[in-house]
Amino acid sequence: MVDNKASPVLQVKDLAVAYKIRGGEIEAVQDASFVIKRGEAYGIVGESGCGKSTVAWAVLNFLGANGYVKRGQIKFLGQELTQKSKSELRLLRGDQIAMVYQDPMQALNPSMRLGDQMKEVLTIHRGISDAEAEKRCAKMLERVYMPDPVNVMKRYPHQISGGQQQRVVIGMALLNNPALLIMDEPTTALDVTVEAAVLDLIAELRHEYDTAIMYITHNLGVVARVATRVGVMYAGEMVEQGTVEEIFKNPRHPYTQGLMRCVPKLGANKSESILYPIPGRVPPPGNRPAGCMFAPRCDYADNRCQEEHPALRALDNVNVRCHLAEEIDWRQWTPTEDVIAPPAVIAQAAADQPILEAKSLKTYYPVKGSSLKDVLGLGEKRFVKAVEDATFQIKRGKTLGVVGESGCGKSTLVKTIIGLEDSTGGDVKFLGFDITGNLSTRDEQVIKELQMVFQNPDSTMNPTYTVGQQIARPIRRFKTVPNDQVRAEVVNLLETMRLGANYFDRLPRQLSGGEKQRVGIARALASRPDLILCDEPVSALDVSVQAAVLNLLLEIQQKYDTTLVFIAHDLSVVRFFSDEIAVMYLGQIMEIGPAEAIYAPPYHPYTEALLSAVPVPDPTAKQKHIRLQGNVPSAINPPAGCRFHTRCPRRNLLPNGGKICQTEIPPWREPDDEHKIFCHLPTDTLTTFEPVISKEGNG
Amino acid sequence: MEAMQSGLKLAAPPSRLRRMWKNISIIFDSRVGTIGMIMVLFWIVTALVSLFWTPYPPNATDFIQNTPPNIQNLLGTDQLGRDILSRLMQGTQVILLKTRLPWGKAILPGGVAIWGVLGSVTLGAVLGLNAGYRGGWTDQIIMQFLDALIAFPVIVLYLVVIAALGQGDLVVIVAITITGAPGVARLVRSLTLDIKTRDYIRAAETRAETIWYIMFKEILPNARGPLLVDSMLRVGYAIFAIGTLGFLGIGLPPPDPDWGNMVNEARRSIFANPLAVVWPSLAIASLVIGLNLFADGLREELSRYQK
Amino acid sequence: MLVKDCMTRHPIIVPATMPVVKAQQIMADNKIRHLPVAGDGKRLLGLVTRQRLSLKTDTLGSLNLWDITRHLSNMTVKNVMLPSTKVQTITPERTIERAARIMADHKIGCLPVMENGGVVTGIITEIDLLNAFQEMLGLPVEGVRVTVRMPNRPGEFSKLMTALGDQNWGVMGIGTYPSPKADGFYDAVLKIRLVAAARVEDILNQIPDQEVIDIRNVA
Amino acid sequence: MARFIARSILSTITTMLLVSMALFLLLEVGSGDITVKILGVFSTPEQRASYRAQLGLNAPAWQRYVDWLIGNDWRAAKRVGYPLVTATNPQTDEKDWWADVDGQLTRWKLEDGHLQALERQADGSTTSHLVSGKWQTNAAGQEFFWGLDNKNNAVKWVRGEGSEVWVLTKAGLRKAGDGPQEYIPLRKGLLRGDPGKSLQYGRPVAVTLFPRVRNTAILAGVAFLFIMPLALFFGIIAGINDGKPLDRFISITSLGATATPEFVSGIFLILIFGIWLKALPAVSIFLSDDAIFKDPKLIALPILTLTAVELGYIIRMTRASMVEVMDSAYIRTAILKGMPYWRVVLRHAVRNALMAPITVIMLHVNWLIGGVVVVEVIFGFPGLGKYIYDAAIFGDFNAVEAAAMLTVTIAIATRLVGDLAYTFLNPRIRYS
Repeated sequence: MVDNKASPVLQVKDLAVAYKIRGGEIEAVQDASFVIKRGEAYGIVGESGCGKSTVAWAVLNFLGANGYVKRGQIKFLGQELTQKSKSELRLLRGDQIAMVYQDPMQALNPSMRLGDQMKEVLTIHRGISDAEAEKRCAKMLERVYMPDPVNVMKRYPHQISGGQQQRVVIGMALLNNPALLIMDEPTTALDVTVEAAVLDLIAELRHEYDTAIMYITHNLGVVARVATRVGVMYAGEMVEQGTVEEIFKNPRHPYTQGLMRCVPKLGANKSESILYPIPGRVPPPGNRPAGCMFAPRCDYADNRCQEEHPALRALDNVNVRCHLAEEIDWRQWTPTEDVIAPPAVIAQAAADQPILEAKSLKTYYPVKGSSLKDVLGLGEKRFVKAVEDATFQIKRGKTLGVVGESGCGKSTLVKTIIGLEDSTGGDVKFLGFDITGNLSTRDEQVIKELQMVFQNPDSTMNPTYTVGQQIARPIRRFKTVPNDQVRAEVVNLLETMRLGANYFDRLPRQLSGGEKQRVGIARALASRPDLILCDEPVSALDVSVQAAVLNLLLEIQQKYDTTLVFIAHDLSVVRFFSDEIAVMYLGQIMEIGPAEAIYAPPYHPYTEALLSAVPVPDPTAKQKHIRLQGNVPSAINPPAGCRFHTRCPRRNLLPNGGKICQTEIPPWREPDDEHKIFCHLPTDTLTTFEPVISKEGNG
Repeated sequence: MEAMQSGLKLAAPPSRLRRMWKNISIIFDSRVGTIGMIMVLFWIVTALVSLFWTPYPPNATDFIQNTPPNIQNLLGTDQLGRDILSRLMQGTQVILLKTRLPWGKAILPGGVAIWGVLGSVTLGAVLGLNAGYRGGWTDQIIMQFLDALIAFPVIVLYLVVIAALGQGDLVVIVAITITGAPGVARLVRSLTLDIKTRDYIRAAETRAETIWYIMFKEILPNARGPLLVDSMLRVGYAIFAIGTLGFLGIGLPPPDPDWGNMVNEARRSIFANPLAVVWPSLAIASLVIGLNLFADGLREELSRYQK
Repeated sequence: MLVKDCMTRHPIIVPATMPVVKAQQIMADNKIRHLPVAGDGKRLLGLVTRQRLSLKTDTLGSLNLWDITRHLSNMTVKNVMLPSTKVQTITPERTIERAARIMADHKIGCLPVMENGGVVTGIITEIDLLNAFQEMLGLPVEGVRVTVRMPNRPGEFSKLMTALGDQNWGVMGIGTYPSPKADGFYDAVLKIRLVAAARVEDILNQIPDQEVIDIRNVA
Repeated sequence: MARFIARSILSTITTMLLVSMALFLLLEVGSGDITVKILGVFSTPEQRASYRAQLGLNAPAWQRYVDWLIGNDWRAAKRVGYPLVTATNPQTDEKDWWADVDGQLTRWKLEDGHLQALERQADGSTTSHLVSGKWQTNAAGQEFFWGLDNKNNAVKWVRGEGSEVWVLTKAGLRKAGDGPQEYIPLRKGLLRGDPGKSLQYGRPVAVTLFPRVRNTAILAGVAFLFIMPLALFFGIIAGINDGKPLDRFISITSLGATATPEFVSGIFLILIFGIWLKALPAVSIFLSDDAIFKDPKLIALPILTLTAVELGYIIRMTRASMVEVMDSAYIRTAILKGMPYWRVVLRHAVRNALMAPITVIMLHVNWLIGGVVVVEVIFGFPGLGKYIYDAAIFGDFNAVEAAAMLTVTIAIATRLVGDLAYTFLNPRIRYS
């Protein structure tokens, strides 16, 4: 095809955005330049606080009352946007430039029918009749694969699932066939399988409508899948840009390189590969260094970097903002000394003895019905079957990873083990003690041996108390050490967490997300537990911080021989971190076994679908295309037989189109000693599945 | 605004006093709050001064009745020939500084408004914490009880309480406590419902802490910001209510002058001396507005601070 | 090939209130010759071409230099555009032949592409058509370009195809037209990939009644 | 939705019960001796005791509560042995209690040890004649008779032990012989529309209360009609201009208005309109309960006062809610969809912004009623508020209870309306 459509849709040049604050202003974005052409998807990546979203808002000139474009140009289809008046902008917004952002639930008006919200885009900009608009909206909804569009238009946002909401938002953005679509983390709040479907949709629509897409994300995997070109932002500046292949194959800027090294590759594990966190943290706006922004965290930085601010310059096919770009070869990089060396091999000593054993564990929640009968307590009692028939064991010093999409029951499983929920049935033994009851029925000794690390760094610490007080509390409570040694013990723990004694008197609000998470780990560690349950401890963290926390957890595990249960939705992280993995779907463990066995055939069909949905940070990797249809069914009334049968793409491999899956509970297939798959498909068939991800080139 | 998370890194932990001052001084960032604080401080100072000095004895009927302001009586005199300024000053005491106990001449430091609000905050906090944290039936019962209390029009409740218990400082305190508690409890409950979803509460639960520890040591301290703001507003309401009761003639008993009652008495001679009505009215309004502004400023700054 | 396949989507469009000077600049910056003028919702109001921007001296005759400058800077796109009633347009579902026909008939260089009764979704220009023409003949790929002349009667073309099919050659582009100088004959232009020119000539010349009149390697 | 409504109704019923209990406890059990107020401080303990018995105050508290709530005629009827009915007294136009003795409405009277039956004639007058054979004998050998006296009490006379009672007449306390031993002052109970007799006036509360309620309804209703549109308008205007001078002005003004107690603003308004401008009557003197219909000027100042206070509060509520909504992501979406600003405000923001204040406003009806009390007292307006106030000052607990229950009912009903409105406005609840 002749490329005659290369004229740019959006040109951003030397953009600086500042926010006025009390007593001055801060520049959130200092220097961003990029060009997006017709039909091109331009990805912007970077950690939080790098100004990615601000760039997006600046393009729309929607910076709030105190933000403004301080320098630079934003040209959209040849016209300067920064000088447009409000009414001119209004004509562009929603018509030629549309935006989709992170949380679809927040983005839709809760008290307006979806149809009305969509239609007004057309009736306002196009002035067409309501009936005509209705038809076109229905067509658009069909276009974004929304089941039953006419009915959906009559509904309210809360009545459809998150994935569907995002489809509506995307459909709404595309109604007027905009030249530019800005997407700010549109899939971050979605589950991985839903994310994959939405990303497919974006790619398809881009080809069809020639829409230029500006895609903002922190996820390297998503960028690799979605974008044709990438810009990496750091501390308000564009530090590197080029085609996605080029950037991923040969990153030139030390920051880009650092980012790549923080993310576990899917299939990598802790004994053979190492994550290298980027030291330090993103300098906040207003406190940025004079020279190269990245110099304080850069391994290569020299005097010039400290003093002279590098410009974005062309180098081969990419633009890079680094004085030393020519000299740095990222393959030659060696870690500096203070990077934690991960354990090569986990001690095998007492590995065979299970520390926690669960047999047919069940946890149900009663649900309240909404009919009058239920209010009066006459209705039949119904339950959310959050965990059904979970059987597994964990050996001392090992890590059990639990993966699954939201609502699959992984959190409930952990809560049941730790005693925040009562189990409904089954048998759990921890160190020989029965722990089927909740905390109030447990012995203090057991309580002390079971601790937990939480997901959200912002809520893991009580804002009222200092770091020291919070770590000291479990020590005092369980009398781990005599009272006069508590402080020393806390300092000791802080140092284990690489946090230093001067953190003792700090309040949580003075800590960064990663630091809070470390304190959370220290607090869990304070009672010297045998088993620590980690509920998505790194999923709210930026990649570089995530790497640091993972390394720390590994170090602790090695040092104290702690056993871990590790929940996450990021399959690469779980793969990297765990020895054994359980895959859950709708309360049921679908597949369980050693980590390497889970990520290679034979697969459970659900595991296969999950793996094929994972965004892989490698644009050259070939990934099988399996997409699950429909929504996750309700856990109140889970499908009979195999719970996955309503969405299973492999069902038709069974005779009769898999009728048996609808009626009978599947058997456990055991392709190998420790590896079990909960499926009607015989092991032989499962073994014939091809690996989901195969690599071309070096990867 | 993802770029806005500014990382405060303090070099060394500041001393306790300094930290406290830092906490207080955030109010100066808000112009509204500062104005409010000045208004409130003005009345507190007036109250303190009145303890030791008023121009004349507040109950002395030494002057010509209903004189307009002059050199001798800066704010004029009332219908009985008493000095309005002195009475106005003295009137602050019962609200802000002292409560007269029914046993002899015993006096409790802290005014009726203060004790009333303290009472409703204490009661409300205990109820709200239990309702919010325990949930289930406890919540249902407490909320039902509070709903019943809230259903009473406040003045009617005051009237009923006073009809039942008679007049007196303690009765007014009880009335303020009862009328205020449901509001506080609702506030604390909603805060508790929010705070109890936080992970640090899970952490405390996994340590098997007692329910009282969790409620009072883990949850309550994190609710103190909104609670402080709310209390501030409530002191305003209480003063408002005391004034109203005084006006209705069922407020704080004599002999101490009561602003509301001053308005009530002066209005009978409103044609002769309109200003006698204006002064105590202004006093009440300014103190209530001051507290409101202070609370508004505080709320604004606290929410900015937490962002 | 339909219009929607070779048009330029999301063309630069300008509001009617834009000063002419600015429109000129946009054309120059983006190296384009046509600017659809649209109102709210991308509804077509008119079209500005380079020609229409050229100075019409007759209206300026009576003005002095000072006035001319002012006149020019005050002039908006609205004053110079060809109003939409006179603009030839096309819809995305029409064929490109049709587009070519309209453009040739009216001697114009572009057609705004309209959808849903008046909304500009794209623009198709001579250049786009020329590109399409190249595509048809497989120009962008390397290979052997051969012109075969055949009599204008049924069955001749299929003979050619059979010959190509027998060799398992990949045809990258094909076009036929009545021979310009020989009545009763048709010329077919073929682009064949990964094959030697001599071999092609050999094979094609074996077809009865057909002759290779031109063959060359092109890149 | 069904669940929500069922819950609201259930909770409303419980709330009302709780409130009635609390009221009753506070007023009748908690308060002091009401007879002192009625009979005066110079009455003797003996007189008070006798009068207390006549008021039925000797019964246990729970019994009195039940009587008050659902009446005691059914209980008394069992004792008397005849069905008890009411008939209008042509002289007072009030209902009297009669026993229905085989179709003849009858009361009794003990005079000099002899029982007399008073029989009601069709024209409302009574005839009396002696009756005999009515006496029953109890276990202790006493002869007694349960009947109705002419003061609407079911009473128990004991033969031969005609006790002395103190009867309150217009001329004061009078001692009378042949008095009953036990009294059950007959009432239908609150739930059946009979809150009892006013202790202060001696007339049924229901009769005196009604015109007052009507007057207050007019006062509050008109005020509300002013307040709502104005408050929502200014609240929304301030909300969308968050932080700008217009917002500052509206906010500060409304704060000033809310923070000024009703009696202060009322008096200022009197000063301004009544004394300086002389435009409106400074004090509303109502010669009759119907005066407001004759001279609407009389209620201008009360309405203005109520409006001033409530307006500020609701403006502040609406403003806060509007600011929050305008800051939300879906408003951002709407703006980025290219909607004209006013369309965003009216179609997207207002509905969501009104959800929160509507419940709060409905809760605030309590305050409005409180304001009504003060306003009515200031202006001497014959309404419900003044009624409660007067009754409370006197300690007329039947009246206070009735009026208070009425205000509580209004408050709860409006809250229910608020809840339902919220449900209606918020599809999240409506469709779950």
